[in-house]
Amino acid sequence: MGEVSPDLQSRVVKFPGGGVLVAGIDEIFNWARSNSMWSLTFGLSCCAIEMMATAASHYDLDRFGILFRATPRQADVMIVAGWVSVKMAPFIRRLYEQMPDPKHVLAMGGCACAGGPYRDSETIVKGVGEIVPVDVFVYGCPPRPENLIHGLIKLQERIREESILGIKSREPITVGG
Amino acid sequence: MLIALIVFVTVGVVFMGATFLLSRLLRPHRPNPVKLQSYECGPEPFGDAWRQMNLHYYVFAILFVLFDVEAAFLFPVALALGRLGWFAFFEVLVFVGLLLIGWYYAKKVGGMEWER
Amino acid sequence: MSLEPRTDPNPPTAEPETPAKGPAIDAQALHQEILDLGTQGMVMNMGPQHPSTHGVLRLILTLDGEEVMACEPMIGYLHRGLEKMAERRPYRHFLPFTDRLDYVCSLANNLACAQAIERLAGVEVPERAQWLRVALMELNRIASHLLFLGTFGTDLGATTMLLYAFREREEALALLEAITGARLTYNWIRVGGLPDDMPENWDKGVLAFCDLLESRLPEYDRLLTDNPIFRRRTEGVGVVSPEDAKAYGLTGPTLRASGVAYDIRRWAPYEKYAEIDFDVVVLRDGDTFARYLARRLELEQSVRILRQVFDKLPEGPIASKVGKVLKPPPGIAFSQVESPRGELSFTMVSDGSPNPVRVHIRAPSFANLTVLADLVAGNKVADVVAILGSIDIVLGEVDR
Amino acid sequence: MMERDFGSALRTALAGLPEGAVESLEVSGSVATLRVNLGSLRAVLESLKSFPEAACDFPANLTAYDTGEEMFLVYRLASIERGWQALVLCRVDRSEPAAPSVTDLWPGFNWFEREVYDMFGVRFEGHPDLRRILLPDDWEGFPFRKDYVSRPSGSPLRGPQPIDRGAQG
Repeated sequence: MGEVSPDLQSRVVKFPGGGVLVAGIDEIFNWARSNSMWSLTFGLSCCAIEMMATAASHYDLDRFGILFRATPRQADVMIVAGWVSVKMAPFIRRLYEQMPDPKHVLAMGGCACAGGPYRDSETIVKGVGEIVPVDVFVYGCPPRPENLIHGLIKLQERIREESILGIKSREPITVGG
Repeated sequence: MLIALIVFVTVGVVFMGATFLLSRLLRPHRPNPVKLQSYECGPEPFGDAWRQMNLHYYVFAILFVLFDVEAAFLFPVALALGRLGWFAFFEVLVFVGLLLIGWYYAKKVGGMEWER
Repeated sequence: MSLEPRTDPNPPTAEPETPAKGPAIDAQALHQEILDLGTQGMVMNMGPQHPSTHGVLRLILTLDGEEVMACEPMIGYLHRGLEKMAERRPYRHFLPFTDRLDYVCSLANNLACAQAIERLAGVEVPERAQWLRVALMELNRIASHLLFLGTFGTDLGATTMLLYAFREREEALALLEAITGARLTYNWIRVGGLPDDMPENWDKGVLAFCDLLESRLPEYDRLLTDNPIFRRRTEGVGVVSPEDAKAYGLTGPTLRASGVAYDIRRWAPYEKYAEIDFDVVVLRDGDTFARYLARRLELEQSVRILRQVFDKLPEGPIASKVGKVLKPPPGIAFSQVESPRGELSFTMVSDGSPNPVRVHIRAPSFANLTVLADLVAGNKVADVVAILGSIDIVLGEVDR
Repeated sequence: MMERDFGSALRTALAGLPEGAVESLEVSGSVATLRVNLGSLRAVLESLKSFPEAACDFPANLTAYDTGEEMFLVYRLASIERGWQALVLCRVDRSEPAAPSVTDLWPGFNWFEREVYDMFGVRFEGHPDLRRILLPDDWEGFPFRKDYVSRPSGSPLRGPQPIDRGAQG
């Protein structure tokens, strides 16, 4: 999550009791942000079909507050579902840039995480981690809806630990296939 | 009576001011050139939107606003119709009737159809 | 190319002349004069990341206000060079990759690839395996058409349809998972038959699903088919005449909606389709609504086929013996399978070595997409979404 | 019955062509395989399309394959009413591959020809808009040719990695 505007950051930490104030605000912000992770509909291929099945009536992502927004301007999470080709890579980078902070990326499926079965293909980028910083890797080909929901819950927990003062350590979480 | 007015105005201003100030302070602020570009489904946007638009959009927009505001007026009347009695009911009918004439004219002139 | 733009079912009546009283301004001329102010066309991207492009298809639209003057589809954003990768592997190692072509109906790809190898190498498939393959095909077709109903409804704003259609699709996926073990990428057809037999009373599960689906079809009709807004947006939009449909190489429901009876299951029957009694859904008007209705009616045909398969399912082996290393004789062979999107055909060339010289995949979505550019010109922007949705493309098989 | 009248219909359809046009013609089931030399490819395809008996008006498939020594174009045309198909094979010079475009006969082949150009480099004369369709426009070389050398890509994460298990077979 991005740092707060510079002028506030410096003053609030030195302010006696500032820490408590920030923690209070963190609590509220993280509670709101983790329970309303709007995700950018960014279905590339087969994992997108599984993502739709997860979002539909049987597995239902709405109960987690996860809504699919078509425009990056209103999205917090970018779920990259599918293999990433060299021709598509610059657009993924641009879409990631155009998402407002705080933003996260969940790489869904073996192809998005590490290139999947296409090791010897000329036009496939071996993992979206090379284009955008990824928070959660969900393996599987395609990962079952339960795996995806597990990955999303892990992402919610990570958002709860964040602070508006700055991002803590961010090594990615991996959810098994 | 004056006090109520003053309280009302100050609460309004304070509430508005506070939310804007707080959000300006607490929201992350990390602009970068690509983020400020216009979003066009991924690729580089072609040209810009400052072009001569077709005038028909204006007709559509005005018609929409007109009937939207009409609907907005009907809500309070619908809620309070029980207490207002028959006179108000006929008054609303006249109001809606006038707008219907306008709607009919627009339909006849072809304002509703998008044709080149 | 005589694709006439949208034929408005009720053309606007003649302009009324202005009322006599009042200043003698001629509203007609004024109206026309305003329209002729000359507006520049605007080039716009309906780009790879768009809710209704079913994946990563990019359309560069030249718009004049609401009307589309020209449209240029750009594809290749999911291109992996799968056919080149096939040349680096033995024949049967390529089968798992075929699931990722048309990933909404993977079994059709598995069958097309296995069938091409069987025709090349002359491998026989036992009776029981052929019957089970037909059952798997039709179940997968139902799941694919349900997904089409859901996404097509959402494209046009009827989002409830997605939730209804996916509810039944989960049942179908559960059944397919019971026999193949996977929800989407089955890889369940081998050269020479199937890897394993069906679990017991799987057929009862499928028949129960058929009854459930048939009881739910009226709900879909209430939601979409008889929905006046849906009909108003799809009838008369993007009409394709039979000659144009054939000339553009369209196949599947997109072609049959224009009145051409070309269904590989009846035209060049494979597996056991010759012995199954079903009728090919052929409609006439060739507009977006006809393409939707063709797929909606095919659901009933698939249910009818599934019921016949389990009456005639014989006992017997599930796969025929195929050697450890498969070296087909030199030559060329092609397979034809009716996937939910159209004629899916694998063309394979072999020179006797374990690896194929060439594997070409004729994807129905790739052929059906060629008509989009001419179909869309002249319509409105909102119709682009309807027409694109009605062709029902999957970008995995367009880009390969 | 089926084969006889399909074969005879084809022979009468191709009768008007010069001697060496059709090198070989065999019919098996409802599929006829013709080997045609490049010079008269366009004429053969036109006659196949226009001849009422063998009206192959449906463009089923167009592709190419490269065996390392020679390159072939494969056309598959179907006649929906009669229920038969014609597979037309035509050898193309590997170093300078070029062929007449048939987009005006069957608009459906427009993208197929662009894909064959994109992957094999076969230049189709008369094609309205011959450019790459699947690969990025700045891609050098034609990947499906046997002599195509995979470009060494900058970072390890891009470009083909060698397959470790012995899949070469």
